[in-house]
Amino acid sequence: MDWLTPADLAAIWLTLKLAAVTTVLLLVVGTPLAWWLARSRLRCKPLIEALLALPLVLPPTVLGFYLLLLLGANGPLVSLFGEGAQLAFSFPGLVIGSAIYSLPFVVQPLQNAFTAIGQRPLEVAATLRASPWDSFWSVVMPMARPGVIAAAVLGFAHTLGEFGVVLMIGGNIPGKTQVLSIAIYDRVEALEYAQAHWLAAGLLLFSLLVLTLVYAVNRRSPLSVGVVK
Amino acid sequence: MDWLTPADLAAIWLTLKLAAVTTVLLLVVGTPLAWWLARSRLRCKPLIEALLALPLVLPPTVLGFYLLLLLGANGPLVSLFGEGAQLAFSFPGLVIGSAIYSLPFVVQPLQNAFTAIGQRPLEVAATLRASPWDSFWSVVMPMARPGVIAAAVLGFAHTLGEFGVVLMIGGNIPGKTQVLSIAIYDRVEALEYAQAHWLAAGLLLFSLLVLTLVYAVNRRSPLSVGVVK
Amino acid sequence: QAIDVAVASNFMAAAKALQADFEQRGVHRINLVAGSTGKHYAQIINGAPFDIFLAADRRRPQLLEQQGRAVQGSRFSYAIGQLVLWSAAENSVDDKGRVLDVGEFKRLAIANPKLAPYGRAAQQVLENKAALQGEYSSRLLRGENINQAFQFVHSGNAELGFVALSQLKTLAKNANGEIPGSHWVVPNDLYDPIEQQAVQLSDDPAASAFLRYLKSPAGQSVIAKFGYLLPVAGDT
Amino acid sequence: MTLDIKLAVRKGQFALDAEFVAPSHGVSALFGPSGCGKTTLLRAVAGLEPQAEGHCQIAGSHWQKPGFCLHTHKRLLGYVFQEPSLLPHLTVQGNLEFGLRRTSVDKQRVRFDESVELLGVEPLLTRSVADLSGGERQRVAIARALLTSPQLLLMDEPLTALDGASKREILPYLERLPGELNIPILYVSHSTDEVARLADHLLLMDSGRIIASGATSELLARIDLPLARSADAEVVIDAHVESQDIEYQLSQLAFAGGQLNVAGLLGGRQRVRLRIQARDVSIALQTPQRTSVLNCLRAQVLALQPLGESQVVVKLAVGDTPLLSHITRKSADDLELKIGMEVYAQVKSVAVLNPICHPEATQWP
Amino acid sequence: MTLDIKLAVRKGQFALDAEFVAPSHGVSALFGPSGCGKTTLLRAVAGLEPQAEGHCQIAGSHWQKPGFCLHTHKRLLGYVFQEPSLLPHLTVQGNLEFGLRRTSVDKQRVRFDESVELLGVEPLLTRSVADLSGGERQRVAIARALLTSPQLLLMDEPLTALDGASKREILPYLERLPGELNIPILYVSHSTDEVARLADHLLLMDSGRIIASGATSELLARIDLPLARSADAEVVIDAHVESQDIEYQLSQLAFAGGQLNVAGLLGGRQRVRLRIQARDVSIALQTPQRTSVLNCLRAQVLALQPLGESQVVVKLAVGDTPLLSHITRKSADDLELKIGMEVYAQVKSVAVLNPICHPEATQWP
Ligand SMILES: Nc1ncnc2c1ncn2[C@@H]1O[C@H](COP(=O)(O)OP(=O)(O)OP(=O)(O)O)[C@@H](O)[C@H]1O
Ligand SMILES: Nc1ncnc2c1ncn2[C@@H]1O[C@H](COP(=O)(O)OP(=O)(O)OP(=O)(O)O)[C@@H](O)[C@H]1O
Ligand SMILES: [Mg+2]
Ligand SMILES: [Mg+2]
Repeated sequence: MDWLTPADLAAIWLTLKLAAVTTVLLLVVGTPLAWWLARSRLRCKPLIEALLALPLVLPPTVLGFYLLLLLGANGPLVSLFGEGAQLAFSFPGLVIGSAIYSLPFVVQPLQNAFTAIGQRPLEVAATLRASPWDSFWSVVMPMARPGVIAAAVLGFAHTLGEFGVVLMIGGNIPGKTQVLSIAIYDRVEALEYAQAHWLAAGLLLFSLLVLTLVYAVNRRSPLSVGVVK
Repeated sequence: MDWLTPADLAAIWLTLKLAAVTTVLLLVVGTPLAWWLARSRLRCKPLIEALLALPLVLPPTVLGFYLLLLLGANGPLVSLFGEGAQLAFSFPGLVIGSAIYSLPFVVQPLQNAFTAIGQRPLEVAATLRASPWDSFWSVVMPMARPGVIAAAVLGFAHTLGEFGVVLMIGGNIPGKTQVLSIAIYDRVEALEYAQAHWLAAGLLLFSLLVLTLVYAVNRRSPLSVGVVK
Repeated sequence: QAIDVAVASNFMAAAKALQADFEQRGVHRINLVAGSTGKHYAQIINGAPFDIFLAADRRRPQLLEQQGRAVQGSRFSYAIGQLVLWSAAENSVDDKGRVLDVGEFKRLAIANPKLAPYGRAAQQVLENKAALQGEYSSRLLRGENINQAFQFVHSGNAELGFVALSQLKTLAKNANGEIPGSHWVVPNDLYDPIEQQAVQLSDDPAASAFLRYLKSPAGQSVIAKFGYLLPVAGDT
Repeated sequence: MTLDIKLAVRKGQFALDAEFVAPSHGVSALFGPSGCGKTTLLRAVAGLEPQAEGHCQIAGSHWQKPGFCLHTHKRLLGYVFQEPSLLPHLTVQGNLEFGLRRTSVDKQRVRFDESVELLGVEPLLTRSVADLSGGERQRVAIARALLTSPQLLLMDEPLTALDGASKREILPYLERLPGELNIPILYVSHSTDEVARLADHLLLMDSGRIIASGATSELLARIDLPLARSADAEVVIDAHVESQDIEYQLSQLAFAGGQLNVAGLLGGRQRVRLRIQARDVSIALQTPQRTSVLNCLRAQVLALQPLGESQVVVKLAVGDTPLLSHITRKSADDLELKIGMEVYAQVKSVAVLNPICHPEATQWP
Repeated sequence: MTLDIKLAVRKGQFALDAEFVAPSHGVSALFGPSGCGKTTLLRAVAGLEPQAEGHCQIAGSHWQKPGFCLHTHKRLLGYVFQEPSLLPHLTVQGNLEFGLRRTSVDKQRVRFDESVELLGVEPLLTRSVADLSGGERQRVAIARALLTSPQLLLMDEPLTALDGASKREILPYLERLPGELNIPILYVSHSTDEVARLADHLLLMDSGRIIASGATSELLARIDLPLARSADAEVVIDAHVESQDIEYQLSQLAFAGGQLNVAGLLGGRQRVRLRIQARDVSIALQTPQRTSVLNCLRAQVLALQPLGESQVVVKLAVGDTPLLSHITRKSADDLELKIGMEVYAQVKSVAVLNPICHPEATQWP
């Protein structure tokens, strides 16, 4: 296939890596955040929840533009911490950008899942000697599994597909910051429709496979005999 | 403010209309879909769930491109139903595009909320003479409220911010299909940064206000004495 | 009733000036629709209600004409873009472009060569500096279009960038009344001309009127003010 | 007019296969060990087990027959679930009104105020159901089911979380219900006390099947069934008030076969139900003198059966009325009890189960 | 070494303000009407009411004192919630092992196999908790709490959903527990039967306060408290086995003040607890002849109090041991009962509450 150029392959690899790393990062950051939101009784909670949804409201390219100003060579980070802190045009920069943009899609399902669990299972776990940390892993997370799956899927898929932010703070450097979505987009813009179709079809098929698998596994009986510890 | 041109005002109005109509449409379409997904025991359910997440995977512009092929002058709809069926470059077209792109964000929280309710409240409602339809409105929806709110917020915010799809099938025609996000984007592109900043700040502030309100209202005691009927 | 003019993003600033001038002269009103040329092309094919297409290249208008989507014989070049190597810093770019040979920069912004004519032109310039070719590719920031390439340089994220002269013209002048930073207007023989063509899409009289205005000396002088070269008359 | 039910349903390893006919008025108690299928049966009757097969005919109207199955919300039933299942998004009042509003006014036969007061949920009306105590929840669930004025009431251990006093308040109300509403109640209970008090009809269940079905008084006295052999063995006797002793506040009751004295003044000629526990009946060969035991009845030994190592179940007949007595084997031997022998049954304690007068019931607990 | 507890917490309108000292071994029963705060008290002791103030000292170790509050998971307790709260994402076995795995091996003093078998949850181990019947859930919850080998066991009406037979199997096991593990149990129950059988110490609650606290035998016999006036009034007596009658399978028991015969052979000199219900005690002025009543004790009338219109509560002393009798006012007058009078207490039924022998307990229900 003459259209799967080395640059395309690099883009595919980078995309998968970006989506995976972003999803993991989002789960790592989003989980405690969602947990805190689910349990907090602070009066300013609605404000924080609203703030978290804000990245959605800006067009990705515009958001990317502001992130570029923030993370770029003249940004406050660089002036504070020096050259090394310039995250734009690097993989970490891409991850941060994607993560900020997809954060709400991860936090919301998690928060709702955590809220739905209620107090009782945690109380039960505490009477069975499980520390809060322990309960979180052995009770909260397993019980919130549908929410965790939804969060991961939305975060992953959204990172696969979105490129406005990535383009802006990544600079579309082939092999370094060019992701698959931009590659497909370029094909469409360049009127190379056949190649765009192939790439898009490939991406869709792959995603369909992965997502179907995830959902199918998720569906399996949620019971486990053993208990993490 | 010389930067709030009539075209900007038209864009703001169109954006709000689009976001509102899309959100309503998504809730109307997404709710039965999510309900069906939450209750169905079909073996192919994971596949359908994966299919629903697919719009996310494609870059919005590319998705918009395919929608353009579908809804445009040469699309199957036009060949089937004639000129009148060309939805591209019209408000209904925008709505369809935005809706397809944001569908997963609406269906997922709803589905999880519905699943979390379980069977018992419905059984209880049935023994209290509530038909399935009645129970759905008087039991399921109130109990799923956090999920419904999350769905609406994600759908609304995402429609406000996303423009790839809208740009492609709408055509960015000022006063007709130009939405605010594109207007901001154009400002950034045209190096009119000050105006872009103002518009973006306005959008953010407005969204912050609306979202904070929604979350604050949602937080109020979920109890109601009366019952819908 | 205003007519809709699809304008390549890079030409928007000039288009706005043209619009103001045009509307002031006559009764017709026009609506500018900014966008990338590839997108506009796809939209026109699929029924977008544009009356005029001001493209960033000659290929897309040509295609439209071949496909019968354009008014036959309406196609013409309205401007020729000039490529500039620009840095936001003073004394960074010399007036011979030797900075490229030395290669002492971390990032160079260009528009995507596949999509944007300015990008392709920049690519050609770089290919002429064949010695540095391999090294460059990992230092190239590629904006989706020339505007993004400009943003990379303007925000200081790229030391250098190939941008359009028309963009520099819109910048606020520095204290000396000159273009801020340092730049090198790339000689025309280093790249194929960036010929921007227009084509009429509907037979709305206002469309014909605007295209006539575009070809008129009045229109041409506005275009020239924005740093474009003017096409040789009759060249299509 | 009866409840004619035959329902089968499989749930994993467990198979329910229940068939019985019960009267279409009064309380039919469902009695059986944990896990025998009582809840499953109730759910199947309510139409909550979609897999259930068979038929279910309630007082002439078919709820289910092969090829036809009425949806639960069209079955005019009230269901008190085993775990009080209040709707968490509504207040107590919202829960109570949920069913009430869906019952057309002309069919409402249970008064809101009355049932709310009787079940003691009045002070809770504006409360969130999440804050209620276990007993409070159970009372709200009962009131909610009653307020739909059902044609059949299904109650799955509705009184377990209640203290003695609450039970003694609510039981008489439940007792009156089937009469007033003229509806049958299917009542699951582990308490022989509740069964004896409420049930006209008894359904014994084991391993998913109905192993015996019949009038409560009959089944209680059958010594081939486990009931008579349990520690709580008892008989119930229907009687009527014959006369009263106002000074000592006693009533003389007549039943088929004799007379009994009970504490308290009961209305003249009123029909009452009495419960006599097997352990409260002792046997003597001659009329005892000077004892606080008020009741001493001539009886005939109908059957004797050993109970464990050291005890004997004696079935007596006082006229036509059967009586059970658990005595030690030593006593049985001392008295040389034999079938057909004439003896005196000394009855230490008679419980009047009717709603109007509960001599045993004091305020608390 | 005691449980020394004083805890106050407000929940909306309700205020708990409970203070008591209970022995740090054996069962302390918490008894009171629905909504009086029993569950809230248990939760506060478990550290599940973060607002609770006061102190809570369990057998010498401080769980809570002003300015200090141990987190629940560090309090070595077992809690059986009022609504069996199994973890829905685990199987039965997963639930049982949840606490077990978090208890260090050297502290495990309850054998998995034994408790699983005794509570009859063995066949359920691989099942999902959602499919369990009400009684099955309750049994799993009890087993789960026991398997953490706690230092204090909190049980909130743990046996309500169980049938008589299951109860009679589980109760003896629970009875033995405090002795074997040497731990105290705080046990909420509405059943006087359970209380009498299990509780060494009784805590009476009303409206958020402890209104009386003391040894069960003492509190049961106090006729100023509501217990003695309830229909289930009873006393418990500690006794030991004196001799046996092998032919008739009887045991003679000695207690402070006399002797009683009970059915069944009890081990020699074994200590047993007996329950005598007030309604099973009748009063005679002379030794009765030829009756199946085995036990007839010399007693003195300690107090008389009317109970409703027609009954009288009589408190008797058999030696040092108090006994209650509910008799009709007529009998009291006939016998001319007066305080200080010598009478015979005829005891129709004595329940031996100890685990080893339950003459009353038959297999089912
Ligand atoms: N989905 C299922 N899979 C396997 N077994 C099940 C399932 N659902 C119920 N059972 C079993 O069916 C039996 C009957 O359950 P049911 O709830 O009807 O009992 P019950 O008589 O109400 O008992 P209890 O008095 O304890 O409430 C139980 O042993 C239960 O474990
Ligand atoms: N958040 C709250 N707001 C107001 N009242 C509350 C709240 N939580 C509990 N209560 C009330 O506190 C009282 C004590 O509740 P608790 O659960 O301790 O009762 P209980 O003695 O266990 O009763 P039961 O025997 O019915 O289980 C109840 O009347 C209950 O309604
Ligand atoms: Mg049950
Ligand atoms: Mg309670």
